Amino acid sequence: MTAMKTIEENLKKEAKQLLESGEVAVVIAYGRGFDENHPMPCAITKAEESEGLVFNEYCTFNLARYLPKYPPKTKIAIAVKAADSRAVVQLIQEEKVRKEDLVLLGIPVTGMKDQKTGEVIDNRTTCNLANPVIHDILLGEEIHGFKGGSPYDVLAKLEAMSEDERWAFWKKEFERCTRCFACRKACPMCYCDPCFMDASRPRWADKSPTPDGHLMYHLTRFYHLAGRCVDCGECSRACPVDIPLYLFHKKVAKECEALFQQSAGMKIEDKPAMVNYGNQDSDEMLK
Amino acid sequence: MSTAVTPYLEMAQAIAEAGGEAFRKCYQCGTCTGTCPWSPVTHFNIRKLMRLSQLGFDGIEDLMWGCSTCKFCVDRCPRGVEIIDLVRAVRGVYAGGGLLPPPLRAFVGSLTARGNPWSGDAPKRNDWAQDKYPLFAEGKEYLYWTCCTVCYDPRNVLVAKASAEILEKSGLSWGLPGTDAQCCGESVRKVGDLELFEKLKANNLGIINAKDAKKIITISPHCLATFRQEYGVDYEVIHFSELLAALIKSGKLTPKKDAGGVKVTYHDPCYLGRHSGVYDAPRDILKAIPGVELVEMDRVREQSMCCGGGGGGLWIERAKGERLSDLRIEEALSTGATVLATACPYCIAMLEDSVRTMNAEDKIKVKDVTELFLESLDG
Amino acid sequence: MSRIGVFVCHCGLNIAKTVRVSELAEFARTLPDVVVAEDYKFMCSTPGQELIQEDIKKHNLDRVIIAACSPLMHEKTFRKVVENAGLNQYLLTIVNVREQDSWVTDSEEVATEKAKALINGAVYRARLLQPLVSRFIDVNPDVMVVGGGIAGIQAALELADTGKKVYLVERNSTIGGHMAQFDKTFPTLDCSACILTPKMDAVLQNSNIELLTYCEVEEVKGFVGNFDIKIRQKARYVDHDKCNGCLACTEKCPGRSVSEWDEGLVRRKAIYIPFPQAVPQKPVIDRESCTFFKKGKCRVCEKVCEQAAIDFEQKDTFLDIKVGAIILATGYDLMDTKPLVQYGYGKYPGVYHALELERLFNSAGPTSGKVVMRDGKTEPQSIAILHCIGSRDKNNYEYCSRVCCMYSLKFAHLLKEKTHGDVYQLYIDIRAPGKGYEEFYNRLVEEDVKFIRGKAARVTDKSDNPDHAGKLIVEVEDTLTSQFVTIPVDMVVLSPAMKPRHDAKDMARLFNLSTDKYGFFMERHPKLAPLSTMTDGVFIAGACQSPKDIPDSVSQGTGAAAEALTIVVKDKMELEAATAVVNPAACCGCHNCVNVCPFGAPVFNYEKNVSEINEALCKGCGLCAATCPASAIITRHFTNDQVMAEMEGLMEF
Amino acid sequence: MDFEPKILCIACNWCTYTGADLAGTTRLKYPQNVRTVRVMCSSRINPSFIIRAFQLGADGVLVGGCHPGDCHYGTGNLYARRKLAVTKKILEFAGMNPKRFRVEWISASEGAKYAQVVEEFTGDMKALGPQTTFKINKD
Repeated sequence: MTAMKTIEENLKKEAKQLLESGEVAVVIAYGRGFDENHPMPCAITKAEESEGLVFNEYCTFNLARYLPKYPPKTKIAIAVKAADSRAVVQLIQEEKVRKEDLVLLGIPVTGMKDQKTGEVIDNRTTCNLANPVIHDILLGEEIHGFKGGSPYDVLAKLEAMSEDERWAFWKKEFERCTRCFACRKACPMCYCDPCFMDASRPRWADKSPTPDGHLMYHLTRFYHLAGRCVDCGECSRACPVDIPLYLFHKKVAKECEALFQQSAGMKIEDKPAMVNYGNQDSDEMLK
Repeated sequence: MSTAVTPYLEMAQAIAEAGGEAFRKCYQCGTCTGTCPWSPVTHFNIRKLMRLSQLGFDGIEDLMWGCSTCKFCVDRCPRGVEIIDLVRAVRGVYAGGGLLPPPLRAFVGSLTARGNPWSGDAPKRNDWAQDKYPLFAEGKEYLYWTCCTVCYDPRNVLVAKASAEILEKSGLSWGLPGTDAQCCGESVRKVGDLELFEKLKANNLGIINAKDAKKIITISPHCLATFRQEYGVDYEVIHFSELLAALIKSGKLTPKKDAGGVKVTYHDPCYLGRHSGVYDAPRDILKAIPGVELVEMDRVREQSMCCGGGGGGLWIERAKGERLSDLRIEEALSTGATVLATACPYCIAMLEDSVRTMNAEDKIKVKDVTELFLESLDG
Repeated sequence: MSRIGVFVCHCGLNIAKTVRVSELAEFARTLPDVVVAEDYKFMCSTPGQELIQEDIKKHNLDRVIIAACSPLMHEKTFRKVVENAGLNQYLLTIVNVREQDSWVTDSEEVATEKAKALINGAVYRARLLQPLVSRFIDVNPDVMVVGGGIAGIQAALELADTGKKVYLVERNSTIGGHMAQFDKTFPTLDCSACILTPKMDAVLQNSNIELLTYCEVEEVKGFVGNFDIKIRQKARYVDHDKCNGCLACTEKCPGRSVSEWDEGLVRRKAIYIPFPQAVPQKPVIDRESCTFFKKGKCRVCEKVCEQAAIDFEQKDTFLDIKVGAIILATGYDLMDTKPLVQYGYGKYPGVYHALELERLFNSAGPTSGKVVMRDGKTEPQSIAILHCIGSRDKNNYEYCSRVCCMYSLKFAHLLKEKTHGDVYQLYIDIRAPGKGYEEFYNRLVEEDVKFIRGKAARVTDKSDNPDHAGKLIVEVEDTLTSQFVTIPVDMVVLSPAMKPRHDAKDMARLFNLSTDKYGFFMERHPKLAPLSTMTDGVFIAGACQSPKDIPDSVSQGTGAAAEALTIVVKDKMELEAATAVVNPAACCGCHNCVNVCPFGAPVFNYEKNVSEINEALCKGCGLCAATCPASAIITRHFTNDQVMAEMEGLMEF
Repeated sequence: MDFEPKILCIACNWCTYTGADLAGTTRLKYPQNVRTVRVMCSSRINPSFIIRAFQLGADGVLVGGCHPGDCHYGTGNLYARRKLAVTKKILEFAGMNPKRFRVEWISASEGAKYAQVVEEFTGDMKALGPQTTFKINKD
């Protein structure tokens, strides 16, 4: 794996060049936060700002979530790790951005650390890929031989439970929810504004943080991310009360892959699975 | 006395339950009978058999042994009826009542007692090999599944020898099954004795699994089709001709000796062609032999004519004029060929027999493609 | 606060026998917002209707609930009732207490309790209902007919006769279609040309018809009442405005190509009209066979044309038209029988397909109507006609092609008339279910045609029998005697399957139609809407829907004209009121609705970055609303609120 | 007293609702635990409806639509099939017994099938007992 420092240098160099040449109007990457261990997402528009860019093991944020916020056709360069790149691919499938407007600065990397805990992120909570699935420029060498195991192994315990046990598990987890919405804010695929949960008509659930409302919010959100979740794990890391949302997202992703033979954010040519149907679809899936 | 008949629906139901339910789809257009190679020479009428079965009428017994399961009618049937399944079913239903014709009794008896249809002693199964060839053992790549016919039938033993010799020269890692190998059961299945078939299958699968064979070569297309379609396990089965064609293509074996401008015509065995979809490999072998001119008969490939040996036909004696193999020899002769090549032990037995009874030994020779190939390799 | 009236129908004893109707009305009165509840013997009767209307006025009701039979039965009736009382018809809710309650249980207790739950659900739903107003759009009065065969010609003429403007688009250089290739028509043996050419001419003469030959539809936009069509006029290299149809050019032209019209039996010139009665009577140049286009020299046609109509520089041009309705009558292709090697078509010259024989019969055909073999002189002494070639056949086309039996009988008759040969029919079943068809079959039986019941298995030129030398041998089982038969003949005629046009799928995509599993256009309903499609305003006629004979194609052409007229006869068209609408403030721009809509109603507005629904195309299914993650789409009359409120009401009891 | 489950059926207008009417017209008898909401197409069903139905206390939810390929709107139920399949997986993983959610294609001519499905489903729900997983406790 290329050293983080080298990646950072390459990032600065490429950003500068892209902005200088006018190829892009914005570079979305990471900048300094309040200290070394807390870098922040950062967007720069001037070549000279590129010196302020940062890349280290704490640069976990999935930057793809900022892409839909720019006006259509803005030329953007964006730094993407593996899951970030999947999010970009998914956004392209959903026509939120166009590939031709983007320059993807691919970062092959493993061993990122959680800003909250300072520990290496358990790769069972993420999609467990090392290389971006798509890139225009690579900021480090592709990683070969990285073995992560199946991203879904972590589900085994929950899957083995009885329904009642699972309900007890989730009930306890969801009870802690404060409806702070950090999960949807961190999510690169949650770009609805307003979110269904904020709507007054229809009112899907209580606005006050009741358990029934939590259930409606989370289950519906899991559904909305079906076939779209790129398994970056941002929601769970963002959650202030540590609800393991990634487990549910992973389960839905696993089922979608089995049902529709398609993984989220892997191929630009794919049509999002939930707005599609296939000749191989059968009633078996309803069993 | 009334000549009226009444539908015997219990019989129709019994046939359906024995696996012949496909007859319900039949709309009696006659394509099958029109296509059937037996139609010009016998009174066997497959459509009528289907009709009688639909309503359980009398007369099924008189018709049911006529079919040689060549599959021509199945491929042509506009309703997609699996006609061979019906034939199998009626034979199963009736033969269960002890109605086997006498020649088939000997064949089934031998299969029951000795595990091969040729009344051969099981321990002598590999005698033809004279200990020259290896037995299969775990770790070897190919298990060469010799058909009972090439092991016991004197004419076909030559094919066994030729094919084994080719394998030796190919340098492949291969071996023969032991003398516990038995008939694949194809014919007895078509004769309707499913119980015996399952017994043979269990025995053979036991051998294959015990030795952990992953790639099997068959010399008989009947074994090929049965292993592929009826044994239902996940090992690779190929016909000898497919292997040989591949060896030639990859340059592992190169025929050198010139055959001297001999005209050869090729007869597609039903179980290699229509049943298994292999048409080109044997032709590729023939074309690779220097000095062989391949001339085609009128009815070849998908339209090929049956030799009459399938579905138990090999053991049924037929009167002169009722033998498909005679017609086939005539057709071969009309091409001017002096060699009739084929790739199936049953076809060889049937065609060789016709050449003898037609006194045509001077005009045409029946050979397996492996024999022809080996001759060119020996040069 | 709503003011709800609940009306419980006894339906004689149909409901009242199992549901305690007065108890139900009593119950309804206890529900919040219900100001009146009544029960009556027959709500759908005049007194019943008056009772509802009086209560609406008396109690100033703003919602009406009627507990009666299924809404599929009388919703329309009751909508009129409330509308006539001054209430918007969408403020009515029907509660199904008959088909899904009183009729499906014997227990009074159970039926009454269920009815209460259903009424409670309806009250919850009714509170949230919104008045909906149907909107009207202008309708373009013109119609486009695609395909100038007999079905299309018929449709165009019928429409033109009502005074409507019709664009008749045909991709060949002449109209007429397959029917123009035939000599006689079954069962009457009318001369095909004699009945068709006057119609073709009428098309040309009718000032309401704009005939667009050598044209193809390139693009279809818009929706029922307002289609925008782009049409490609393929280059003819002859200026038809100048050309006077003298055809001097066609005489001198040295270029040759096989005549498509004569099924390849003869050759035609490079500048040509397909057949003498072609409409229009003006030639086109076939680029592929034109000497000038191939070799850069020639231009003989140009030299002989006194009108200076030849224009080698001509390019494809495009034409934009607007129409209110579309009729597709694009016809069929005949199956290629070459792959059926057992019949030897293409291998033995003596094997013909049906359209080839049609041309041999035709006095304007390659042999001037003489039935002779391909050598141009030998008359066949024996002919076998083989039915069901590729039809009723799982290996090819499973369906019955429907016309082959009859035209094969016609062939037999004409062969008897024009040759001295023996004629055999090899058939599975003779299907003669039309008017006069069975009689025609009987006539043919008496004309000494040999019928053999069995499907031909094989045609060969090999036989042991020296008497059969030079003949084609047809092998077949005569299933009636169970005998295998070989028939030596000179000529074999195949009656192949009629199949969808090779480009039917492209056409379907162009017009947003679905196709059946074979590729024929799908009708909206096989019995009740055979000429309509799932796309409003697009109708189908003739063999593009399924194999058809001339009488059926003509009937469908007329029918489709009437269908199209129901749209273009009106200046304005009412749109479905219960459509979906996007709340632009909530739209997240995910394109889901655009991706899923079967009707193409949602369109993404890239300027505003939101979806918009074209209500003229929306059918109100609600798929988009359920697919919208932001709940930005409102399916009127089935809003999220309304559905969930009803659920809540139902689950309370 | 025997437990009488509450079953919510969401039926498409063109097939299943019409099929349910046919069951009535032919006077078939089946358990009346089912309360039906009519929507125009099974594709109208928002997965949140299902969650909501369980929160409202439904012991079982039955969705009925046209057979795939026969959708009145062409392809609606093909999307619905995917939606509802994923919904079912989500319910199951959240701890809802998947038997409580059933999707059936019932055509307008299948009155008998409608009656049979309702009978079967009602029996299943009786056996499972009351649904307390998602049900909102109003007290």
